[in-house]
Amino acid sequence: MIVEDMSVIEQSLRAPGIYEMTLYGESVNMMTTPGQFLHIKVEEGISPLLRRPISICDVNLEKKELSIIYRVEGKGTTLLSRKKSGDMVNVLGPLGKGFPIHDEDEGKTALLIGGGVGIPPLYYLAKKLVEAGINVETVLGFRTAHDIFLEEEFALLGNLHISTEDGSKGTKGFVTTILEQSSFRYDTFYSCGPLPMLRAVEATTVTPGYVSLEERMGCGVGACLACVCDTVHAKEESKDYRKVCSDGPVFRAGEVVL
Amino acid sequence: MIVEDMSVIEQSLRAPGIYEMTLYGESVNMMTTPGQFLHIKVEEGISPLLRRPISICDVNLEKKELSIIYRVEGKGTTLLSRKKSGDMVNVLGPLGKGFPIHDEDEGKTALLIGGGVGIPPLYYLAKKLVEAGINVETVLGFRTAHDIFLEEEFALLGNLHISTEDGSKGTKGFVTTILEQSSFRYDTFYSCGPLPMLRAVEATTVTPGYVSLEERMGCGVGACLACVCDTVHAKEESKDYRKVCSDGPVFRAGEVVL
Amino acid sequence: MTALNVQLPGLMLKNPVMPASGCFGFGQEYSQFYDLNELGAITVKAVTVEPRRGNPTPRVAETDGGMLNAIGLQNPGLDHIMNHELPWLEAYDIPVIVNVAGNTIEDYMAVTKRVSQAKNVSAVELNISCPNVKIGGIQFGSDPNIAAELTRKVVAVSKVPVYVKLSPNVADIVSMAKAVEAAGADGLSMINTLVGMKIDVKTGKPVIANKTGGLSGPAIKPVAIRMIYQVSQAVSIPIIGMGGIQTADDILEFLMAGASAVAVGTANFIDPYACPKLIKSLTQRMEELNICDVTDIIGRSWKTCNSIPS
Amino acid sequence: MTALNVQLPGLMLKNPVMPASGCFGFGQEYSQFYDLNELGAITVKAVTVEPRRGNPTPRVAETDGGMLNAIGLQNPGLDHIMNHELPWLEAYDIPVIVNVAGNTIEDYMAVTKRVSQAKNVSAVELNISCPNVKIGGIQFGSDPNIAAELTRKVVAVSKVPVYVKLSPNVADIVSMAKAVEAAGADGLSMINTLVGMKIDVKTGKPVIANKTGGLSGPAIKPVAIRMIYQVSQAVSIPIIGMGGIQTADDILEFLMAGASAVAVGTANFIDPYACPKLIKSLTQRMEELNICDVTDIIGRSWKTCNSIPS
Ligand SMILES: Cc1cc2nc3c(=O)[nH]c(=O)nc-3n(C[C@H](O)[C@H](O)[C@H](O)COP(=O)(O)OP(=O)(O)OC[C@H]3O[C@@H](n4cnc5c(N)ncnc54)[C@H](O)[C@@H]3O)c2cc1C
Ligand SMILES: Cc1cc2nc3c(=O)[nH]c(=O)nc-3n(C[C@H](O)[C@H](O)[C@H](O)COP(=O)(O)OP(=O)(O)OC[C@H]3O[C@@H](n4cnc5c(N)ncnc54)[C@H](O)[C@@H]3O)c2cc1C
Ligand SMILES: Cc1cc2nc3c(=O)[nH]c(=O)nc-3n(C[C@H](O)[C@H](O)[C@H](O)COP(=O)(O)O)c2cc1C
Ligand SMILES: Cc1cc2nc3c(=O)[nH]c(=O)nc-3n(C[C@H](O)[C@H](O)[C@H](O)COP(=O)(O)O)c2cc1C
Ligand code: FES
Ligand code: FES
Repeated sequence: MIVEDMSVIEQSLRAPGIYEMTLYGESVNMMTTPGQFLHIKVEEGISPLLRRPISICDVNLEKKELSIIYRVEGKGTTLLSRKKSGDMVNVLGPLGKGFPIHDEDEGKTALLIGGGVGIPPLYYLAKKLVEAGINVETVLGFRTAHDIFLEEEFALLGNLHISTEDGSKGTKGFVTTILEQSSFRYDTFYSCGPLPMLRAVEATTVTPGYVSLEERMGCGVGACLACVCDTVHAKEESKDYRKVCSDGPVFRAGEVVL
Repeated sequence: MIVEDMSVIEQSLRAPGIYEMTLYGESVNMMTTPGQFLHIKVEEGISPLLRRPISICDVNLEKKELSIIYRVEGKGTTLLSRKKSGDMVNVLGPLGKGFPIHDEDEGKTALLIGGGVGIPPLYYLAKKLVEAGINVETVLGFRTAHDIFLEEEFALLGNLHISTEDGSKGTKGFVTTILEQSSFRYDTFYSCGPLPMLRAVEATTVTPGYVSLEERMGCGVGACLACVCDTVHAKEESKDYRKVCSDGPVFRAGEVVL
Repeated sequence: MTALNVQLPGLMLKNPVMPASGCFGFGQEYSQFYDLNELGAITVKAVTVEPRRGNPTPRVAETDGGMLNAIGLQNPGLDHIMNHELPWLEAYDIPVIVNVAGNTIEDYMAVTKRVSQAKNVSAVELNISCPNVKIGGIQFGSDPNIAAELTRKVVAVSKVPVYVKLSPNVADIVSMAKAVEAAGADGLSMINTLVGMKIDVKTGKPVIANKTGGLSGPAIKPVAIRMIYQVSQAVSIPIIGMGGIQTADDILEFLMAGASAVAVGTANFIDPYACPKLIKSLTQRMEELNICDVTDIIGRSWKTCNSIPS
Repeated sequence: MTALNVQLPGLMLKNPVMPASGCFGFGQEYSQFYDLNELGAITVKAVTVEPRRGNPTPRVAETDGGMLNAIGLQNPGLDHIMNHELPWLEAYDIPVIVNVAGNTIEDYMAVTKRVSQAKNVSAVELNISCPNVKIGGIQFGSDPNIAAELTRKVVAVSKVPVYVKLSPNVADIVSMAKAVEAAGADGLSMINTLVGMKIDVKTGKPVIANKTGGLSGPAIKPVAIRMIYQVSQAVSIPIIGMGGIQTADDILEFLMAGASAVAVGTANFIDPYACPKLIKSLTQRMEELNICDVTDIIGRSWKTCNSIPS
């Protein structure tokens, strides 16, 4: 992980409030593990003061380019969305431990379950899994048909199932509606999305799998202890915790309390 | 006075660290008195938090354009100097009471004495004086020949005398060196520059005149009492003070304590 | 319809937004920009018995996200204010709150007695927290017993409700608040500025002539919110909240922390239209968040029963 | 040649810049970015006798020009730190300052006694100012008598110099400082965070699970400068200054206010290279300003004799 001023190659609107940004820089070389994230200083100076964690969505090692997909939430992401081609953003990354890919799984099937802005890191994962000869089955949840992004991209990599809360596209309901209705065969699952979704996914799945968490962060590198979560074995006054930024954001399902 | 987002028409470097910026906007209509100033919010948001006072240097009423000339000092002026054509800056103005021009002075002579970034407001004044048929004699002080700006512009309006501290151009020394050496004939003087200069000018001149002051400002409109100076008659516990922002920045020579 | 009106002791506010003392003079300057009748109320600059010259300049300095000031209570004195500033404000139909300062308890009593008789003064605000004067001010603001005594004596001579403006430069703001409540204060204003300093590294000297100054602006908002959150749970008199308000969301934050109305200080300097703009965007923001009535959200952050109004 | 070295009780600092406690873990994380030997010293996270889980999340929130944290002194406990973290730091040749916390005076004594025997610990820093724990911490930090008693007892069992870290959440920082000086403190660290809060207007609830948190970052710098300016004139023990340092000019401001060295907290989160970059730009800035030796400017803002060194 390094700190680098990366240049914005392009920025585009993927869905209402959802932007995709392509960045160029040397640190892309290090971004070979899917599920890692960047800690972005959106503007120089004190406003906003802290970095913003955003997952790596895709990487082009040859072109030294990466892409992120993010939703405009508050001050930081609003300012990020105004960046134009040629602007610079200061990036600390890649951070965290990403999704493990087991080479011995060649020929087996992975189930990817993503919701909202938890979906982006699953895309680079899907590509890497396919590269490793692992079949990818993907279930993505959105609020409505309008909010859908990365649909074509995922569809190229394997079976794609989409849920929308209002039923405007795909299955009406949540990703777990799809999980419950269909009986997928898979060997490992990988999931990223809002906490209630992750909880429901852990409750629905049986095989081993991985979940990627979000937590408010300070440093992003494991020093400040802002982003901890308990392991399932943690007892009162124990030190059995994990840091989302440096031990995660990806954990084995069942390892930490969701 | 109003608040307006004015657009930057152009920006150029006039001397090392000295920029000229041309702004366009409706509020230019109100800028008919030389010596007034703008209170500029350089960036949206909290950094920098406060506005920055900068004098109006020239006005083109027809084109609704004004110009300012400023020196890069700290955060605010640094950010200002990075603005490009098409950018917007939020301007509160015109503020303050400017230099009075007495129509009955037609045919008489005004002596303008300026130092450093106190020079810009004198330029619009000089133009207005000439318009009113008043002869203009100008004495400008700079540190070195490199720092000189507005030389040609002033030269077109009347006699121009320049001093530099190192003697690299014009008279070696200060504006007061010129005032002491030459015996100017003039009916009114107008001066703007650093406080020691204004003090020296007041000590050297005999006729009535006007001085323009600088003081740290909060509101710029007379409400916060940040920018007060005492009148020469002020006594302890008295309320005899003036606000540089709204009673000034121009005062009759001898009215306030320098 | 979004209800913005709030009723506080002596103050029928059509909206909860007023300028903060010292940041709005006596109203004249900002009346050049908009009709002061748009305001919920107006708090004028501190009034002392005698005219005050205040501190030497420079009196202000900018800091990250805030500013320091050491005006030093400059004001034309009680007589002048009774004869000029207050009558000028009679043209407006808004509650006037007079900020009162002094060196001694008697000073506070003298100013309050007279200004509270002015026909357009709705409340006084005791400035027991000015960090920029040597005598009075800050001492009254950091000792609960002295603050209580001052409050009691001033309340006794006041014809209008008395608000006490608390200093944040204390270890235990709750006991200050309780002490002045017990002494008869009708309401609280909080917070005044935090004592701060800035040094010019080129000269090695403090930027402000008075050396220390009061820190205001967005930088201090978290401290204000915390103190209002704590105090509003411990007292039953209302709080006028202030400290760093710049946006409608900031106002909502103050109300949710437990303030019943808010005052806007530094923001006026940044935008002379700050107050009317805030009032307008407050309505808009309340609509977006489905808040029908400002009074519904006062103290929402700590009230256990927080039914979202519909 | 610009002299950056400063000598403080127990601490031979080759430069006056160290990370602040709680913002640098026990050094491992930032050692991935640069050689910790570049630092003047290292202050590690607070150590308590027993392991602590700290507060629930969210533990941080951003504010204008600052951040709130309520980590709650999470740490693996004295044993673990003696056996793992401190030995790991032995690989580096820099003074280690251990930040000590606890619920009782005995806790502070127990931790100090043991860590001060570790071969690479040069000083302890008593955290009597943590705003984020229910017991201990803040009480010790706001009562001069309790602070003095704690200091006295800890000094008695410590093998290394004892620095006391003062809380800014007090009315009178000078009496706190004098009390701990009289009780035998070898130095002071100031300031810890200001207690603050942020409310999410969408939910109406505090953003931080612990509700209140400690405000750090540029927003608090003026308060830190003011307190150091006041305290450094009133005591004769040295001060390690902190609170909002982001630039070399900030460091100079702290030194001129009266600090003898500085600690950098929040800035590490914004840029992991903050400390080494600051050390580098400090030299550069001193050259620009013709300051040859950092020790020349300590307290320059108030020292009457300020001959500019040449
Ligand atoms: C490991 C990780 C990966 C992420 N990847 C993505 C992604 O690929 N796309 C995407 O749209 N979002 C992602 N997020 C969420 C993203 O970090 C927040 O939406 C963003 O920080 C909001 O910043 P803001 O300034 O716009 O909002 P504000 O609400 O103004 O932010 C205020 C503060 O809260 C923090 N914050 C707010 N929401 C979150 C959140 N959900 N998680 C953590 N911190 C938060 C901010 O970082 C900031 O410090 C990720 C979060 C984490 C922890
Ligand atoms: C009425 C008036 C007219 C002015 N006209 C001009 C002009 O035409 N050209 C020009 O170059 N400069 C002019 N100045 C000075 C100019 O305002 C300052 O140089 C500028 O504010 C510095 O801002 P900064 O952020 O770059 O510096 P910083 O030092 O970072 O500013 C910090 C704070 O100090 C204030 N400040 C710093 N220097 C001054 C100063 N000399 N006077 C008032 N406030 C100051 C800033 O406004 C700000 O609030 C004028 C000042 C006044 C009062
Ligand atoms: C320039 C200035 C002058 C002030 N004068 C007074 C005053 O006379 N009386 C008073 O009670 N508070 C005074 N204050 C404090 C404000 O009323 C307010 O409490 C404080 O600034 C915090 O609010 P803000 O962050 O919105 O400015 C003054 C503040 C500023 C900035
Ligand atoms: C996340 C975080 C954790 C902290 N933990 C501690 C701690 O354990 N002990 C302590 O004395 N101070 C702690 N502090 C306070 C800092 O050491 C420092 O005093 C304060 O943050 C001000 O400096 P800054 O503005 O540079 O961050 C912590 C601060 C932060 C932001
Ligand atoms: S964000 Fe600092 S430890 Fe994870
Ligand atoms: S700057 Fe506010 S009164 Fe002049």
